[in-house]
Amino acid sequence: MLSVQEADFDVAVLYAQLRSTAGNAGAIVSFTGLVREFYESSEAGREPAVQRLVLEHYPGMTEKALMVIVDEARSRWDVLAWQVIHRVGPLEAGDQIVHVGIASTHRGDAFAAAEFIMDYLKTRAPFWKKQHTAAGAHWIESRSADETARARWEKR
Amino acid sequence: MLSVQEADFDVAVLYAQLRSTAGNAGAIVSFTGLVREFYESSEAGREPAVQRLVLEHYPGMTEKALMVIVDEARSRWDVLAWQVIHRVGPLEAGDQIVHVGIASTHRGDAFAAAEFIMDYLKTRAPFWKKQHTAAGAHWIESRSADETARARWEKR
Amino acid sequence: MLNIQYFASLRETLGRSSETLALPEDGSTVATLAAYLATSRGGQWEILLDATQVLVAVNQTIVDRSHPLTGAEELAFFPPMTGG
Amino acid sequence: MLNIQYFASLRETLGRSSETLALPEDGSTVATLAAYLATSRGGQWEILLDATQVLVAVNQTIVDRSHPLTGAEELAFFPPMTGG
Repeated sequence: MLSVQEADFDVAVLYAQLRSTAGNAGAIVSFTGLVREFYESSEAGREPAVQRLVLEHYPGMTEKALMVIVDEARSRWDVLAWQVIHRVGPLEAGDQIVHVGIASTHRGDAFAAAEFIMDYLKTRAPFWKKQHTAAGAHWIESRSADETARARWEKR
Repeated sequence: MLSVQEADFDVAVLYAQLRSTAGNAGAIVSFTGLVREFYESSEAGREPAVQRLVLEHYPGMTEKALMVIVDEARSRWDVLAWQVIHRVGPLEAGDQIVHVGIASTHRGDAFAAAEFIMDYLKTRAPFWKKQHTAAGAHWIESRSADETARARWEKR
Repeated sequence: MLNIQYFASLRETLGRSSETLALPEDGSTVATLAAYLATSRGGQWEILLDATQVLVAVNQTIVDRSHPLTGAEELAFFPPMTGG
Repeated sequence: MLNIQYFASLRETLGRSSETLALPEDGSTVATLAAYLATSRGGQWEILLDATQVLVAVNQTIVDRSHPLTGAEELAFFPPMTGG
């Protein structure tokens, strides 16, 4: 189940849905990303507190890019059921921003598929964050750590 | 939060607690283990359907062993809040058996800490499963895959 | 015609969110189209030449700069993604 | 006195869940205690000699067979764990 939406999501409902559709799963892994109050800058230490975050995306391509990522995860690991939810629009500190839920026969597959989807989503799905603080607004820059995290999944 | 209990647990309540105590977390990873209907045997393919599973443990040592595992995870990764729940006593197919919840600043730490705790819990915490089927009762044998999963976390 | 979209910081830098454009004569690949836009418009448009700062999708799939164009594509230029 | 506990399949194999025992003369380590129990009782008790099938905890911490005993420990023998 894939959704790009402005509305918040309910992790309890998502877990119940995943469990009920997962058949004979032995493992359910869920990841939820939250908006952090502070963003670290590699140069200047802590930046001003985030008052608002606005998430922009590329409608049409977003869903397509996420499906490519999910399909790759399903081809690599045993995935009995899956969920990817990503919010767009205005968000505040503490808000839920993204959710990935995976049900699998074994735990190793569930962990790997969930982390793989998150690492690719961060660097391969067309989302951009703009941060609004007391000191003004600016676009968040991509982190090289995210690209490093993604690159380790590349097949040699 | 550590609990070894006969009662079922509510993942929705656990997630809400973790989120509210996690401070400025950016990532929440949760793992839930479920009782599978079938257990694979390395020799004989599928075994008879599980009608009931009974989980035995070593009271006193169980909590101690789990705390050692959690403390090691906290020393290796950034863990803002954590939960480990393991059920004992009689369980049926589809029942929830174990839950690990981790809140961290970044997703890599949350995934690693949760998977580390599960891999050690499987092989280093004193729980044993007895399976009751139409064909009789027998103790589940440890899987070498679980020991392999644990061993990869060993520091070289 | 090419349907071109610009996203996020790039949209703000260029002051444009989309445009429709006939494929220029020397625009047979993404690289030559980007070079055409950068040199014909100059100024901020030269950022399009920076392949690490500006990614490109053709028909909603990320492609290399060597990707060929026929002139009937949906094209998008945008900075590295920061979702999740 | 040693307070010894047996768990899971081992408890069923040996037909015993716990016992209290004075440290035998040659029981200065887990290995020598296990050897004492195996040889003095024989039969199913010889399984205690198999260090891959039978793990040992002293005072609720898993130890190697070389772990020393003073005779005042809580000892436990059990098969490899299968929780989670």
